[in-house]
Amino acid sequence: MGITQILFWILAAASLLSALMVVISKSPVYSVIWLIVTFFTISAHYVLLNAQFLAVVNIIVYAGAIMVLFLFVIMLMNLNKETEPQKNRWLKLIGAVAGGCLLVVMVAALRDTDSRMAQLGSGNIGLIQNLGAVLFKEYVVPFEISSILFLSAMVGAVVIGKKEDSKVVDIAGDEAKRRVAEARESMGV
Amino acid sequence: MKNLIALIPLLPLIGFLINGLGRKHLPKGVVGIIGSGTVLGSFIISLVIFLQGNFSATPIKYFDFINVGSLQIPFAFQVDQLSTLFLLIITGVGFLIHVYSTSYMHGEKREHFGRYFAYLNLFVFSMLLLVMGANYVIMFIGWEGVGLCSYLLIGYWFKNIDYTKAAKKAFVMNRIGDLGFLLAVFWIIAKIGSVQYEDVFTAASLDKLTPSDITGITLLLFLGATGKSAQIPLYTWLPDAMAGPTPVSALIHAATMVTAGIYMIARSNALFVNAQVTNTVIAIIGAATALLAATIALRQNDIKKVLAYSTVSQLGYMFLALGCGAYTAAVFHVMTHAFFKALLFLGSGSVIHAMSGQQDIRFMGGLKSKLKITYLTFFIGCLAIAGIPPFSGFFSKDAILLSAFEHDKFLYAIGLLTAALTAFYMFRLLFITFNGGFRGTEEQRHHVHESPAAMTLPLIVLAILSIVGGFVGVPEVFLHGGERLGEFLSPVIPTAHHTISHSTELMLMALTTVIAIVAIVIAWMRYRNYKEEQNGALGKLLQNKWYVDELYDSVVVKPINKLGVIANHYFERSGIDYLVNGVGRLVNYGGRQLRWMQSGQVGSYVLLMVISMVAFFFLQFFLRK
Amino acid sequence: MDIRYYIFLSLALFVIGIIGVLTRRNAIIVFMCIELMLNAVNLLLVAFSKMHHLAAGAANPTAGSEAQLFVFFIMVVAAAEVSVGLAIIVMLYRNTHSVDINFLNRLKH
Amino acid sequence: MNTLILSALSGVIMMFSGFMLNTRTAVRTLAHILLLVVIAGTVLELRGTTLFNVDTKGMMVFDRFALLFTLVANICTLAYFALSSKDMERVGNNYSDYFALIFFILSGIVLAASFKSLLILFLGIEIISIPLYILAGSEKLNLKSNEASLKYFLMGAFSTGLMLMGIALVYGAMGTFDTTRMEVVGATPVLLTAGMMLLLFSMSFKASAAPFHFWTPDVYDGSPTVFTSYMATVVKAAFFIAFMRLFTDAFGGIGMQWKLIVSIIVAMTLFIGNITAVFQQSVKRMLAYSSIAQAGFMMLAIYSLNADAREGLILYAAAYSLATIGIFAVLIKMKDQSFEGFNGFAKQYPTIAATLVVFLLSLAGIPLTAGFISKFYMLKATVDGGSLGLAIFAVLMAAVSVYYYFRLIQSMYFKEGSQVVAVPMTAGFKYTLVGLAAVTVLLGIFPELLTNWLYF
Amino acid sequence: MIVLLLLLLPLLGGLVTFFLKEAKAARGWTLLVSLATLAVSIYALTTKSTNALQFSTGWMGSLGSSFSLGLDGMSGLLCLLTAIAYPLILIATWNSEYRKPNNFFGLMLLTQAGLIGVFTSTDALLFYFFWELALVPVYFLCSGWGGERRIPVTFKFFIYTFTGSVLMLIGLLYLYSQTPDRSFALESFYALNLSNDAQSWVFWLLFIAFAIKMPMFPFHTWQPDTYEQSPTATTMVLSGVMVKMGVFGVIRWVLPIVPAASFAWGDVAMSMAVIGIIYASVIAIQQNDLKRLIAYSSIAHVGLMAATIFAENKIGMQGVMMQMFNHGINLIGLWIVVELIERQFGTRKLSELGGIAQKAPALTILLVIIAFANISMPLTNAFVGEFMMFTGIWNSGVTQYNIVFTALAGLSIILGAVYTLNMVQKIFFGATNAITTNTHDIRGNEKLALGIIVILILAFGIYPQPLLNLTDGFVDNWLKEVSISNLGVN
Repeated sequence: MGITQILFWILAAASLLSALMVVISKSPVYSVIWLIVTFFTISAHYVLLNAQFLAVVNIIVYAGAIMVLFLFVIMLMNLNKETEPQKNRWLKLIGAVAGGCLLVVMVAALRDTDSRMAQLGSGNIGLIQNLGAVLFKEYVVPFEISSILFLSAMVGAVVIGKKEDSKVVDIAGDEAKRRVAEARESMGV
Repeated sequence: MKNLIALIPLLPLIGFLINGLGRKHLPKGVVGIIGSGTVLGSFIISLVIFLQGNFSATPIKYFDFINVGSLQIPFAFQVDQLSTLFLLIITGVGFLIHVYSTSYMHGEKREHFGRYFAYLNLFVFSMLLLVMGANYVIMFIGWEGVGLCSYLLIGYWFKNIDYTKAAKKAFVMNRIGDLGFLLAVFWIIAKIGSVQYEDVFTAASLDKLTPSDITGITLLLFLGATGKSAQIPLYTWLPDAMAGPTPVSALIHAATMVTAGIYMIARSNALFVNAQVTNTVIAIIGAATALLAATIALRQNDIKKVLAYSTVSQLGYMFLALGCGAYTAAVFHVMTHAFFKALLFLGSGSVIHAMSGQQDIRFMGGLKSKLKITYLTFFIGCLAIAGIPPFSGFFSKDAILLSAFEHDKFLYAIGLLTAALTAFYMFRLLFITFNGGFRGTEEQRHHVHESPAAMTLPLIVLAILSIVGGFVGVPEVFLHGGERLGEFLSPVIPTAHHTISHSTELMLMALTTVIAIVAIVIAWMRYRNYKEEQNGALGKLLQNKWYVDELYDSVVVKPINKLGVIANHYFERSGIDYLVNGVGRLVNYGGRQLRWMQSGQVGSYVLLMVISMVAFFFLQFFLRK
Repeated sequence: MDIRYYIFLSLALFVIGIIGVLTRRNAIIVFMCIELMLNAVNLLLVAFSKMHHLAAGAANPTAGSEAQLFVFFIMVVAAAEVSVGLAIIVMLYRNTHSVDINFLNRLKH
Repeated sequence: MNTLILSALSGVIMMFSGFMLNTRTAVRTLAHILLLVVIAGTVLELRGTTLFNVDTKGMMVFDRFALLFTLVANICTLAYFALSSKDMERVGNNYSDYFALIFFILSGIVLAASFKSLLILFLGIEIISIPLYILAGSEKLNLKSNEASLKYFLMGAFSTGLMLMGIALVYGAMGTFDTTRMEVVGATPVLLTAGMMLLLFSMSFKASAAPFHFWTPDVYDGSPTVFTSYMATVVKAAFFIAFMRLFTDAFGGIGMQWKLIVSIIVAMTLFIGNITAVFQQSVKRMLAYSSIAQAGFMMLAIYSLNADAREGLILYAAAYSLATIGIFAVLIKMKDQSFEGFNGFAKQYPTIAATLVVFLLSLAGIPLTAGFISKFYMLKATVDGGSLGLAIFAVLMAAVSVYYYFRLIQSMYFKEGSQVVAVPMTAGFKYTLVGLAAVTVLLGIFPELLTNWLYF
Repeated sequence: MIVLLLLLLPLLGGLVTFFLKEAKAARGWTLLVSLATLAVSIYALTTKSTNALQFSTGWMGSLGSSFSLGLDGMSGLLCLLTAIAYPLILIATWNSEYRKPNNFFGLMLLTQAGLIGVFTSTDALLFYFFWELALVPVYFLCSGWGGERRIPVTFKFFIYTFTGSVLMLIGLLYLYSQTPDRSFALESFYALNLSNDAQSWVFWLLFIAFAIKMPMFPFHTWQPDTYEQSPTATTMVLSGVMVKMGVFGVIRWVLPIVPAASFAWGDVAMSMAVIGIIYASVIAIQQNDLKRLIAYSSIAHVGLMAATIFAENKIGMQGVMMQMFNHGINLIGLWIVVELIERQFGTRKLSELGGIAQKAPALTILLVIIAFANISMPLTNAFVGEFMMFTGIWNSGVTQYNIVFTALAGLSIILGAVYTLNMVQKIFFGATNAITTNTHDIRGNEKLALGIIVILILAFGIYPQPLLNLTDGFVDNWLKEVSISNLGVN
């Protein structure tokens, strides 16, 4: 067993542990932190697999941008306390068992996969320059297409996030407001 | 000739159409003339055929009625000796009764009068079809046709719901028999492939039919006959049928229609000759019916009911004869019976007419002096039916008893007993009605009068026929080379040869006559001066007709109704329909129950998805191999 | 490294994500668990990429790179999704002051 | 390619039109014009003229099937615009953005219809889904809309996760994302099977096939009705086209592996969709369940995967979308959206009621409507595939579907309603509906008008 | 081309009717169209040119279907029935007022087009189209213009029938998938030689659809309710003509296509039919509602036809042909009377009627004739058919229970008499009551319609041969298709 193997096992254990902690942690903030830890371990896996570009992007985009956004929202909502009401214990158990079954079944099924090797440490396809070349030669169309995705997400964020203009009051809006009031009442909020 | 023969049934049909369509517009006189005249025309044509001896054993085909593949059923007539005899009886007696009716029904409204004659004509048409048809299908057309007319005429006074019920009963019971007839016809078609008499009878003699075929076919045909001719077990409709106008009872329910069964069996003698089982059954049922009806007639007080049961009893006689193989005797009795029973019915009609509709003999009495002609003719009728020589009934009844004696002594004994009872109840009727003091209301007493000529003339003619009618069949023992009727019919019905010596024959005749006279004397003693009778247990039983109607009601009618109620209510509504609707309800219920899955909770949705994924994976990787 | 270990690791991470979705009620955490599932996929894809690269050998020097690009696209999409998703959660929070998904049961049956 | 680029550009233009144009009518007119341009582009491409020369490196294929479906989707969108675009005004303020999102969805539909690489499939489905999450929640002050949006988003993201895992496993087995290069020699690798199944589940989710359909009724019910209309029709059809393309190209060869499971899914979908729809009181929710039921029928095409199924699916997409868009368009105008709300409708709006009858008959699969002929294609494909039992089950469920479709007819025609039941409808609206009904009948009598385009 | 004309006349005529807002115009136009259809159908039966009786043109070619119509003996007879029925119905209901008459008459004509299409189409898909086309307008007719419980009842009827027909669709599709030339043409189906198992499947798939339509025990429960609730004009079409669709379907689309299964399941089908005959008759006796009574009587009659079909012999089949036509005529007659009674007295309960004969002799006479025709009195049209059918069952070579079946089915002769006479008695005889005391007799148009029916009843009762000749050739060919020697090795 070489150093890489040992590193793999350690990282695997770390990522599983931190992932579990995401699920288990009572406080949303802790969950976020543990998720960031998980991302870091996964980035480490990337490094181990010599996929440096992805390792970097993962940290920058995921751990850096996305998770901070999450954290930001949680803070904004003041959800850092253990405000989450507990779900029915049985339902939780059933959920966990069901998930466990899925894992067992899939692992049992995929156990028969051919034992093939993944190249660790070496191989240079994961380097920025090589990936970039492929991206802009072969994958330029999907790259452009993803811009549509971003455009729509952008529009979406505007549509959803923009506060409803109170000047434009139409029947449907009044109706909606009334319904919101009713809903709040009914939910006891 | 062909066209002339076609005219026989067509004339009454034309009469039917004219009277039926013009019933509102034609005056009663015209209706009567058309009604009677058409039948008279038919009678004359029949007479011409009879006198010319122009009989045709082969069918006269008019057109194809049904012609499908190998099965050919032509619309054809066959006017042979047997048919001609019946033609004469039907048209002759029919004409007389038409004439009688013109007077009897005179009180009816114009349109109903027309309707009545239309029905009568239609009946004659159907009856003629029945006897003239050259195959079983044409016979069946007439067979059902007379049933229809019987239905219409019994229910003629349709305002009275009981009358229409009686009509319905008559029709339905006839239909039970008709089903037997039809099944027999199907059987014949299946085995022989034809319904033409000549084909069927030839095939019967050529042994194309197995004994079981013949037994089955003849039994089914006999079932048909029991319906039409009011034999056990289907006789109960006939007494109820007296709801119709009296001339109708005379024509249909005494003289003609009810003898259709005898005609049919006599016509099919070639089949019946070889069916021993059936013949035994026929003889037994005939004898039983004769006795049963006679016992019931002993204690009936409705003048027409007595005559009705008497008819049933006499028909039983005829079947006894048929069962004993004495077809000629049966036909002979049909003829004489037609004369004297029509006479008796018309006579009773005259009495009822005189008594303003009163039918209960307990409220009559002493009419002898006021209704002379009626009394006299009625008396002749009674003598004829009682079998007093030399009236017509004597000869025909004697022929039957003779063949019964030949055939089976026990049946003969029953026949003899019935003869005694017949004489007794007929004279009971006569004495109660015509002798003693008048027991009706004062109003009736003033009203009582002899009927008009249109009614008495037929009575007189029939009385004469009742007297002399028997001479066509005087047995050989009295007249050498006798049995002219048998000879006449021999092309159709092979002549039977008696095995009994002349001396025994004479002894039997004497015995019959003596018994009848004794019965009459007893009746004279008991009913000369009628007083209210005390009914014993047996008397009550008889008065209530052995409770057969009640028995049928509880054994057949009620169970079928009950079955219908159960089928309708439980099986149909709560069973099949419930199941069908149940599918709908199940869908609805399922729709409601399935909603639990749609709990609105994202968690449970995902959970269900994950569980199904596990299940699918499990199925994919571990179950299906 | 045997690819099966990567498969098992990824599946484990993936299922942990699923269990999180199943057991948590906070919409944001549920969403995070989904992100965890995506990361499990990413890891697996990278492992497969290296496996196929190894298998292709010198014949195809860029073999396997498409999987790494796929991971890149997954990250792109995830980012877009997060922006929309968080916007939705915030909108809901504005209306109900809660991010509990169990409150989301006005629509059922 | 024309459609993809034109619709994406149109989306961008619509994004900015909000600033440029003052009136909503102008926005709407612009949207219609742009859509017509898109349609023109599609038709041109179908006739062989490509305006943009883009090398997709084999990641997309614009064959007749893809193009024809794109055209159908565009035309259905046009019908949708014509009937319902005015009603979007009532949803919220971002009128022009809604159009932009719909144009983005259209470009996603193009991707979903013409992908050859799993990457494009993934992108296409996301490009369709993300605007839908937004549209579902566009009625911001309505809690139902919020809820629908979040539910849709969470579950959609979850299924995206499943799909990605599936893609990863498939990639692990085959070493490529190209759907046309997945021939299996010898035994099927378990990785491929597992990946295929995960893809099957996630596609079933998108197409709302049971038991992955749970989001459908809630989301369709909660979303603003105008957008439900689009979601339930064109979008769903697009998912099916993608579904079909994926399974034809990538997994057609390993049919033995998934036929059983797909048949179970078909049966469950038909059963749950139809049975649950029976009990609904709200027409909108009934239509949501009916869309699940119809999905069951469309799944039959996935099950059969033959020429009939391809023709049939296109027809089905057209028939189902046209009819449902028509019904939704009227539903939006109703004051009370339950069945009772339609009482006496036929008396007040005889023409519109008649067109609704045509649509409902089409959905129920009564002959002489496009709905029948498309169901017929599906059944034909299934029976040809030898699955008599599945076909029998399907038609029995179709018989159940008559129950709830005809309830609406009963309400409209045979029950008495007291007051005015709907907001006023314009003559143009009426004639558009009549036109749609005419197309429905025309396709029902001459389906080859559409299907022949696949071949010439 | 004649056959196309026959179909197009009511179809286009019906579509035009929707736009005739004026009640009189719609009614008159409908009568005109239906008379024209009658004329064409009579011409079609008398023409010698066989070319005119066939029509085929491409349609849905890629599906293996074509627009093929053909008129042979049976379809000719049934088209004639349809064509005769419509003018009769229109004349008889001339005075009935309908809400939105244009829609009513338009739907009626569309139904007629559907019926003619069903009878004439020689392509399975086309057949199915018309099958549904005949059903959908009836749904609207019954739901729109029917009685109190019309909505649920019609709904049940529709779903029931629709379920049957979709099963039939699957059967047809399966047959199609087995044809070598991938065709829905009737000849291709006839040429099929399926395995016994496949035949059994197809048999039941198709047979159930037709059994529901007939309706046959135990699939009949929709029928009494529907007849009861439908507007009478529609009921006339339903019972007079539309039930023949089921019988027709079995004859044309079941037995010749799956002869082996029909032979194997014949006994079962016949048993169902015979049970149905007795069952329906017994229930009919219990009915107090005139419409329900006639409905059950119709079930019994149709059951006999169904049983006879499976007897598979010439005389029986000819009887079925006769009876299909005559039963239609008779039932229309009965319904006309029902309509008259209901319109005049506002009730159909037998217990509330009575004594009408005194006030309405013409009506009474006509009904009595029709009633007796209904119980197959000789010299009425029904006798010939029933006689031949019974003979056919008894002579059947394909079942060993022929005698039992005949005898049991024969019970309907008795039971039929019971309920029919009950009906006649309770409506017409006895004393008048409060409801019937102001009875007036029938009017001219009703007399005309009933008179025509009575004339037809008697004419075909006395001289049925023209009808028999019409279908003779068809029956011969049919027997060749279904004969067991034709089964080949399976």
